[in-house]
Amino acid sequence: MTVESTAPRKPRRSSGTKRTSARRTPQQQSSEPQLVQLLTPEGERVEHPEYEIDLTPEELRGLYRDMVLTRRFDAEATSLQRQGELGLWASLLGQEAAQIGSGRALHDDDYVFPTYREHGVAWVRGVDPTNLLGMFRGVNHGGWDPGANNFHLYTIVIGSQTLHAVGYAMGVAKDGADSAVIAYFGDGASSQGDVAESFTFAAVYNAPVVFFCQNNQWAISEPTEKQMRVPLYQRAQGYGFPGVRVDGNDVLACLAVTRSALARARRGEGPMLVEAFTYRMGAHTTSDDPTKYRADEETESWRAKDPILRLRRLLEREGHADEAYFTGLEEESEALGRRVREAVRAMPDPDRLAIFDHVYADGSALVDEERAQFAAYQASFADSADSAEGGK
Amino acid sequence: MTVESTAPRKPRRSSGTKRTSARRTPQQQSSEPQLVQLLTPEGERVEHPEYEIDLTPEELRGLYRDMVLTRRFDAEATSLQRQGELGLWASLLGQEAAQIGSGRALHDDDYVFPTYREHGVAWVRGVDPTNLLGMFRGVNHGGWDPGANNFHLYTIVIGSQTLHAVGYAMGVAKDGADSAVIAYFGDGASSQGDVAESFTFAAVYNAPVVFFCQNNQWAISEPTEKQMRVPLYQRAQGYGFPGVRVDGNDVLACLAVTRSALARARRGEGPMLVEAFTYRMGAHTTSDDPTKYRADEETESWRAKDPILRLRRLLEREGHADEAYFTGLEEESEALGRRVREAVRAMPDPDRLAIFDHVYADGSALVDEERAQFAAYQASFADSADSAEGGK
Amino acid sequence: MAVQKLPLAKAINESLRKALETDPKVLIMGEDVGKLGGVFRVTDGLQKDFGEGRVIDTPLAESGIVGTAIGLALRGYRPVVEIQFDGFVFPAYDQIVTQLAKMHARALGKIKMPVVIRIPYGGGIGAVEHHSESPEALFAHVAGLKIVSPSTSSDAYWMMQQAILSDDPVIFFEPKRRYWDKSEVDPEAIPGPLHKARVALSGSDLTLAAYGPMVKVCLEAAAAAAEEGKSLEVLDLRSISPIDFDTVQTSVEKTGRLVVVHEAPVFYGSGAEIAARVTERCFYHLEAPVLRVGGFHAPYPPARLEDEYLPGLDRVLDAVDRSLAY
Amino acid sequence: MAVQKLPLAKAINESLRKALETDPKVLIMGEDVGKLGGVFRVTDGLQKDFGEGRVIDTPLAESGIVGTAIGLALRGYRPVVEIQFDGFVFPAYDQIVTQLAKMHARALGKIKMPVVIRIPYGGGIGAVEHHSESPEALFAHVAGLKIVSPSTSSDAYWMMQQAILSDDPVIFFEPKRRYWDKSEVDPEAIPGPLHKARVALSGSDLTLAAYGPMVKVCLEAAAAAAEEGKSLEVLDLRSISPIDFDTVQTSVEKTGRLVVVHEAPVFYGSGAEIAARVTERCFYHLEAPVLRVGGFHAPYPPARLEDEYLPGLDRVLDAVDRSLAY
Ligand SMILES: Cc1ncc(C[n+]2csc(CCOP(=O)(O)OP(=O)(O)O)c2C)c(N)n1
Ligand SMILES: Cc1ncc(C[n+]2csc(CCOP(=O)(O)OP(=O)(O)O)c2C)c(N)n1
Ligand SMILES: [Mg+2]
Ligand SMILES: [Mg+2]
Repeated sequence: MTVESTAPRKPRRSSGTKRTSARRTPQQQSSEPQLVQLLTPEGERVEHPEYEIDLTPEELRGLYRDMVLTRRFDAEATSLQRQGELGLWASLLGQEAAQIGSGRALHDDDYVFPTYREHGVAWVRGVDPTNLLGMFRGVNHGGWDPGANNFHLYTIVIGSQTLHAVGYAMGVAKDGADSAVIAYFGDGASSQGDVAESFTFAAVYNAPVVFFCQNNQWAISEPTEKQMRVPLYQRAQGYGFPGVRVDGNDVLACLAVTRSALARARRGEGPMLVEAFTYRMGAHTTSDDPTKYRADEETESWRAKDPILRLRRLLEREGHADEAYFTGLEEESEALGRRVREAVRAMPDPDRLAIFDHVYADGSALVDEERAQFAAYQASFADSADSAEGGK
Repeated sequence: MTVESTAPRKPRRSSGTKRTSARRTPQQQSSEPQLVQLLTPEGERVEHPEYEIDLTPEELRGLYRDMVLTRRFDAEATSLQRQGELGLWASLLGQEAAQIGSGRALHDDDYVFPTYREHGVAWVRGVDPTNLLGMFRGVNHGGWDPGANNFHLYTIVIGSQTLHAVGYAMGVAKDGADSAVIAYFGDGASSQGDVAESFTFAAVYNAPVVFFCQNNQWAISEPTEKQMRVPLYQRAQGYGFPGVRVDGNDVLACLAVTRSALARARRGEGPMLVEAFTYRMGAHTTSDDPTKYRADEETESWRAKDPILRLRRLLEREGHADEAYFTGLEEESEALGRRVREAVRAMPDPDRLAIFDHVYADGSALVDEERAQFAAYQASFADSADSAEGGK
Repeated sequence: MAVQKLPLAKAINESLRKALETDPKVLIMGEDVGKLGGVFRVTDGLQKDFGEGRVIDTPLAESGIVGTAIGLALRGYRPVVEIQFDGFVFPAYDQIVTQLAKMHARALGKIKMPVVIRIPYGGGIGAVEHHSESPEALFAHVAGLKIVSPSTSSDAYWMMQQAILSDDPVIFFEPKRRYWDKSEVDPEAIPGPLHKARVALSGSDLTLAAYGPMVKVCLEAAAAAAEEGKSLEVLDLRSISPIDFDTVQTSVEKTGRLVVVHEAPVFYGSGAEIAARVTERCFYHLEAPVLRVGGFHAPYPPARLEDEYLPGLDRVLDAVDRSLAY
Repeated sequence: MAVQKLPLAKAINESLRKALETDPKVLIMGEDVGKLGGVFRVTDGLQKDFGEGRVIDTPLAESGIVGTAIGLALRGYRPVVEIQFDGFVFPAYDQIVTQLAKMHARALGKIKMPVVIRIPYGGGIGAVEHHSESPEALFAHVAGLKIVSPSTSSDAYWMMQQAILSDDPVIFFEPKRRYWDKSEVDPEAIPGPLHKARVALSGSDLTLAAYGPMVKVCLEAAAAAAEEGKSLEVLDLRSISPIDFDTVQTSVEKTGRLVVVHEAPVFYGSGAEIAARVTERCFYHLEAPVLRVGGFHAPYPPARLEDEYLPGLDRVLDAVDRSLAY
């Protein structure tokens, strides 16, 4: 079934350019677009003419487990930040369905280009969650091996990874390989020139790439009206490939639509844009204070569409999981939390001389010289090495 | 009347990413889109349901005169380049209708942001053609007063002026002024991130700007298939404003469509994209050799759609101009050519110390110091000042 | 506003407020500058008081922000643009160096570009990648831009006033780890010229030259050195392009020794230009080569290494010792 | 290919051809590099011989070109990217400095970025704005990039081979006004290291250091000076990041005097880094401050002024005289 958006927003006035009263007010944005949904907030399965999904109870439980564990991991990271173990955390709370659904659509040989918030995708790719925390703790800038799980490093400069994804997909096509690439980005990122250029390159080279936008309604404090006037998925068409909006809180729909888009890419039919309509339930990061800019009611209204709750309702209604299952999962969650907590606390600070590592693959006389000077400088403090402090 | 494109192109294969044979070939580009035409290549008036134009014979002759004089000026510049008077020239040959039609749609208080090829627009804005030649002769980088004719300097870095246009239009809206802005750019430019960002900003702020793309089929040696897979005008919709393709060799249609788009912007209804479907009849610039990359037949087929010829046919058919008129215009053209030739030859080289002028509006101790040093250095050659040569 | 002690961030906020009050053409633009007041709250409360037409939340696109600011300047506005962090200015680099910097010259003076680009810069706040960089040299090499960086609240306030009044584009590098440092601002003061250096501390044995976040470190180093009987002069350069070489020269002619300190990597950094030019101007006065203390030729490291990477008291004193040893 | 005299542009063409032949992972990408062979014909004939899958005409978007090249490198390709002119690299600046330069370090070495960015640079060809710039210092300040510039056909050929073989990103600045200068290329030669400077002319009174287009000017200046009995040593630095300071130091310890020459503006230019570091290394050997000859702090001027703007024979000799006068 194609339903009206589950997320009608209060209209906001566009800022900055109020016209004189003689002018007509801007045309209203076209009425809320249709979005693909296969599971309602109440946990009921619905049909869609184009997208369908047929999952075993085990697979359904698998999606549920992924979402629950991801949320648990995310909560642990948030609390580790509060405890000072992490410098920062970017929570995915509310976006579990978009990430688990799209992530579970991937084949092993597909390649993922995430932003900095795709902890759920990392999870389904098999990246050890602890690895994700290094950069937030400040011990590295990422540093996991992207090739190990076909999961690229987190990219912070908004939008730049979409071009890497397209280039990678061009390479996949050149190799004649039967895989696809997925590029994650946000509603805010859609304004970056790099994202537009990635659409152009993908279209021109017919690259096997799926652009997966998690429209979580906010780019830090800016609502989507500050980035676009019409729903983002419509942008694809103007570049010559299809776009679709999916209920981003519906893990089944996200899985079905992404699967279909990836299959299309693998068949050589080129790129596709998937806009997952979802919501950032928490702060932008632990540094952010959303009470400055958004209303509690909005957040509350989205709580009713919680992605985990609706799948739980389905599992319960269809009898795919019993109390023992949920309790067991609860325990598994807590164990994961503990494991992550312990692993983070045990994470050593990097060696000071690591500053000079990996600047170049082929080495550099300059880096060698600076490293040697710095080592000598440090050594000059002899036993009292700790007195070489910073400048704060 | 809405007609099929006057310019069916031979399909070209997208390059670089041939897929394995197991893959389906890319979907064919949707069939050639409709384009607004009001005057056929044979010089016959046709009707269009949305766009109409009613011009007096004098106005029609005015458009004709603009196009003829622009072409004459352009030819003179090309030959001045051959004679070594100019370092380079970017000819507008073939694009006269797109430029004169859109240019004549402007009000005095509208503002123009050109690329480097809008000599026809400059003409209708009243910029002295000689002024355009300074940068091609190498005596300045533009240097006319943009405010004098609301015609900004030529911009060479592809696409950047579209953002300036949107910013200017945001200012117009802020002022509550009843004017509009037009941003010219090319088919190649459409791939630049800046152009996409200008679409986003224009949409979000509902800025009174018309994006006028002269799709002349080529970006130096690259055909439009290297920039896009579907007609460009369709891109606007995905950003939330309308786009239309117009026969760029039809001065009446270009005038009518641009007028309508500007009026819309002035009414506060926001941006619009006009794609003028035209052809670069000459080389990219005098440095270019199009025989390396395109077929004569293509150029020939476009010659039949010449923008000037078709308006002449209309004038003749409808008896709006007689032989005496055409002869008089011929003489006026020659006079313009002479005047430009003489003016260019008389253009003095700038003073050497002009290097240091206008680096800053508020001055700079550094520039002052370098200027003084350079002047002293020059003076050290005493009377033999000419011996201070360059490094070639 | 009365004479008062203000955090540096608040001093900028007050300066922006004054500019918005004084000149209706002044605009604030950037990501999250509106309701949120910017991620460092530097524009806090301004949208509330001056409206969405003056304090503009922009799309997330730095090239678009600077490009439209250029257009607004052409229309007679005076945009003050915020780039959220140092590491995010690069998407706007093309608009800054090929358009903003050159427009005035391209038009033979017929166009002016009164655009201020505010960039919180530098490290020391334990941030993730791209949030701690010092890219000033990448702009200072480009003619047509003026580059400044205040180190005190008073300078932050007054230099921002002057930057907004300037008809040239000014890149205003704000030392983000000093945002919370309080010092006195006198809104009735008569400020000196924008591009003039300041003798922050008089001394006779050696000159330390710095700007922005490193001025404080240099003053601390001077205090430590004083305890060992060494008299260091500390210059707060304030302007990175142009540089007030006259003031540096005067100081170096007195002390005979110069150490330049900045957070940015030493290689091709501002210290190179200062060393080269001062050596030329003061060749016979220098008792030692100009020494440079700064970042390494390496990406800014993860937060847990930044105290090693950033020039601190000891690294400055080490250079002082090396210079004095000549 | 036999030993032969080739124009510098053709030497690069032959080098690219060899790389395409040797390694199926090598790709050429850029605007108009295909049928046209690039606006300077450096890629002439390559698409014809290697196909559209290896020699790729890209959309007109520099950030897109470099960004997709990064992705291709992640997939195991070795893209050689052409930026059409110096002044058009800036839209790609963000991808170059925040992604390309840092990816290897970000991944703790688990990713390599064998991407070459070719940029025809510098003036002297009478071009319009943005076609004559020398932006090398704007890249050299950034760790993670290697920057080179050949001055002879042989170096053009061999340095391109080495750049393509390098697992680090290399920005290859091609001295466009020397494209048509012929000199000998031996395809069987064994080249020295990519980042080593070359003594182009031995001398004893003063060292001239240059790279790319200015090497020729320095050699001419040395010839002119020789007629006046002055013996100048000319160094072709070849590498702009890193810089082979050992070779410069050796030379300056011998001559006691150094003049650095480049087209780029002097202010914050590569001459600053060289002057600063050489002064530190050779403090007691220098008879005069390191002098710099280069562009002014002004936009590159219109073509009719470029002979004034560009450092020529006389400006180099003027600096030589000033240095010798110390
Ligand atoms: C080029 C760039 N500009 C600014 C920022 C600062 N910044 C980090 S996240 C963010 C908002 C991103 O919003 P969106 O794309 O919607 O992703 P979300 O955070 O909602 O997942 C901004 C402005 C950045 N990281 N990169
Ligand atoms: C940023 C940038 N990249 C490359 C160039 C070199 N260049 C000049 S014109 C041109 C092609 C432009 O094509 P199009 O936009 O279609 O305009 P046209 O020349 O056809 O009018 C190119 C690549 C440039 N000027 N700016
Ligand atoms: Mg978002
Ligand atoms: Mg074109």
